[in-house]
Amino acid sequence: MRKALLLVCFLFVTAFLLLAATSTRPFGTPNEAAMDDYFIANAQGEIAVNNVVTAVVFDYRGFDTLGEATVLFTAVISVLALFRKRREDEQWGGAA
Amino acid sequence: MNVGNFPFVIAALLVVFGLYALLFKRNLIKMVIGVSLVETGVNLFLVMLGYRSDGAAPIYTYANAGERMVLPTPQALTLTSIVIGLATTALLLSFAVFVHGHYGTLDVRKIKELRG
Amino acid sequence: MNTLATHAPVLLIAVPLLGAFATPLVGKLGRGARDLFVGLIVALTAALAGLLAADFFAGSGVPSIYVLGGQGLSIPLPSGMTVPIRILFEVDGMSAFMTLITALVTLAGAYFSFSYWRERSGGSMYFSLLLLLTAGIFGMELTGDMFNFFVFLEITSIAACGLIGFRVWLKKSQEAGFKVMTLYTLSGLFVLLAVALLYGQHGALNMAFIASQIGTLGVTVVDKIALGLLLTGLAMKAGAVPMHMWAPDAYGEAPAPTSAILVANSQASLYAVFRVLFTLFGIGASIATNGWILIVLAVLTIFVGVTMALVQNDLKRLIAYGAVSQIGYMLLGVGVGLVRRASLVVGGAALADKATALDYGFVAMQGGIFHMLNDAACIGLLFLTSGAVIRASGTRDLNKMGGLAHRMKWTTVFFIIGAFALAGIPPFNGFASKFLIYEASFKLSPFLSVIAILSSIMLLAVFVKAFQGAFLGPKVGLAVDAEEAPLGMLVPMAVLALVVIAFGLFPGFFVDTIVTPAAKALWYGRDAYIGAVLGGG
Amino acid sequence: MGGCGMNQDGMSVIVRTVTRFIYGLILVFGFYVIMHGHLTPGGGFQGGAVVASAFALLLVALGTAGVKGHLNKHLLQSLEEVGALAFLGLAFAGIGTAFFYNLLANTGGGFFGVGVPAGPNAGVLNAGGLVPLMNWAVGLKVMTGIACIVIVMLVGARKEGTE
Repeated sequence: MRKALLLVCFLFVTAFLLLAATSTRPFGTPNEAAMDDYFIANAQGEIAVNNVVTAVVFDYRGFDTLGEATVLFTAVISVLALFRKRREDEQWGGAA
Repeated sequence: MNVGNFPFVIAALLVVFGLYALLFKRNLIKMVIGVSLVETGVNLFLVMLGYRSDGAAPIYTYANAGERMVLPTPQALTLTSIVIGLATTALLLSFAVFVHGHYGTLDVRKIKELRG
Repeated sequence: MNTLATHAPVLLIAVPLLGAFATPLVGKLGRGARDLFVGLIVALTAALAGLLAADFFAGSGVPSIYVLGGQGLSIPLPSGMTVPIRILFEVDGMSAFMTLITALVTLAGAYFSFSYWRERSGGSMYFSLLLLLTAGIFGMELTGDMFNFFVFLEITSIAACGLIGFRVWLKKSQEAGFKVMTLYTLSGLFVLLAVALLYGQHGALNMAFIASQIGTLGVTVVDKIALGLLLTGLAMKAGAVPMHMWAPDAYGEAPAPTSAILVANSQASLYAVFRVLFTLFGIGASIATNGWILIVLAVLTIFVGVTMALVQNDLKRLIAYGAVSQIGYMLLGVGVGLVRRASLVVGGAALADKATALDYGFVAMQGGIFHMLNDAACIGLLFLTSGAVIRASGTRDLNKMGGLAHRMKWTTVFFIIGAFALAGIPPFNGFASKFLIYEASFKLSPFLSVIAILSSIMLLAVFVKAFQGAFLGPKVGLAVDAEEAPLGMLVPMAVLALVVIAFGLFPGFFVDTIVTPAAKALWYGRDAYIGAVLGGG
Repeated sequence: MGGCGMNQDGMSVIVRTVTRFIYGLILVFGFYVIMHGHLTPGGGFQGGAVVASAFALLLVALGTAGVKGHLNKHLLQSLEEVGALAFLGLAFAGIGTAFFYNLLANTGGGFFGVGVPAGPNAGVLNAGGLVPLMNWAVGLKVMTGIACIVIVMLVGARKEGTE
């Protein structure tokens, strides 16, 4: 029963994704590139870097990069927290 | 060369394979592999959206004068989402280690204290 | 115009981030220094949220923009461009309202944690993750950029899972951590795929720009698929019923103060659902369908949440199912509003008239949105009391506790206040918002109203059972010499209890000052939201 | 099994010798990728990952015992936090105008303020304002962060995973 339900969900999502892939515009022909053309045209003048991707990563969309660094920081802290040295009363099956 | 939507379909299939592993595999590590596959598929889709036919990498150090360049934004977004994927996978694997420590198994059928 | 209030949106995220990055370093100086530092950061964050909300609600109600890295603060578009090229924050009534909720819950949860986590290891990392979670929630609520939203969604996901699995010695917490992380990641990837589709279609990531494109070009197939993926992913993260299986595990296994903040996290996802439905896709005939989808999800969520709460013996899991059911009430209110809004004339002026005449659709929206605030306060209060109860009795099993009322008088009072508010008993805040929802949903369909009222009554039964099990009867086990929770825990509980009572006693005042602007921002604020970024109407 | 014992004692002499030789090269390449992030493909994240892979190689080849004195978990964690704070601080630097405002770019010479000619060119290292500095902050953060995860999981998984 549970498996059948999962299978239905799976097939539904599969159909959905294939529909998405086929109804997107054809590969290699962006619909609208005004924002990206602006980056390509102005990265050198505004930010003085040759690598446009770096200009986007660290300047135009720098806040995303801060978020991304934060995600990595969160993961490191989480992993360190899981493997931390615990107190005596915190061993397997300790108090709630 | 005109390839239509074929590359997007490949990315969608990658997502579908990942979902299959996630939904129907019983081993925690295989489920993590499934999550990673979904991530890879989405990242591939994202970076392919930025391609412009006959475009060069958007880096002026190597470019030829007047060359067409591919869109830079999807590359930046994909970089972000790859790092996020790395973080997620690291945390998922850590949880798998501890689940194995507690239950002595990685089989989801035997790990079911949280039901109802 | 370069004041603190101007920079408040970004400081609201940067200050907790600064705290999170520095907490492990400050923690090396000792526990006192770390607690002082975290306390200062949390207080500063709450003050900034208050400042932001006060600035907005006292102002003209026009959405304000903050451009990250821009030359000036008010020019998102370089000359001759139609697309905003930088990430920007957009604060409208709904965003300001949500930051208030988050600030309230974080304030209570973080200060409660100082006492709660005193005898545990890894305190610095615990507080660091707590601040990261807060920063992520604020980011989700303030950002006006689709991809930036996804990044903050992932920050909350990972920080939340780190906190859920923090007590590694508990078997269940690790299982819950894995399960929740998998589902959070999946929901995040659905959102990312939707963002990618929207980017491929419109070549931009700014919400206002995409909304205006959808308005002018019509809703294409790709847009509809993106909408489906966004709704699935965000409803999953919010814990609406077909995708709710992670929610009781997450709320139940996380440390008690964190559970309260996780509720705020779910509400931020809910906010995103509303933002997508009202602002991004707020036009066309299909919004009635979306409204009915929300209503179906709502009814399922209310019903399943309450019935599952009935059979629980674990105190935190019981409250967790209560929290799941409350998500349904918010969905119900806003869903009814959405259906009604679709049937009205689609156009800013007509909708504004209906808002001033208090059409039942608008009342439903007010109820649903007000309930977010009320739910955060009373569920937060219940989770905090459960933390105090579990700490005193050493168990979470209701069958193994009892008689705590003899020694823990204040905690008992706070639990009663929280439970009554959650079940919608008149003097408390839950009644104020639920009454609006009952009244308005009755006009759409009496059936909805009946389900909502019956579920509230069942919820009361659930909490009477829990109260009787934990607080009444003979003293059992550790309860024999249980002590009242320390002052550090009682004060945050008291603050939330006061909020619950204040909202219950003066609902009119709060509805007028903060809820109505938030409801208006969704109800007919779409054009203003787009206009603030792109200029013009 | 030899495979299981490797994170105590490391691998064979051949692998260790090659590792000692190649380790420095990987480090240099990683730092190059970070430093030239605004000129060539790469940047802080990519270069940081390359450097972290050198640390991972050291761990696998020499074993946890072999790197005990070289890679200190607490030092790495502190450095990661310093990197994150530096990045946030650089973002705060432009708050006079707006958060993340690049106040050093195109100031005309001096500290990363040189402008670049339009169109394809060989690249100016002393340009880009805050971008190269952010590359370094992120690079520091990523290399120490990933190294931290690798060390902790390698040592911790044996201890916690089988209890």
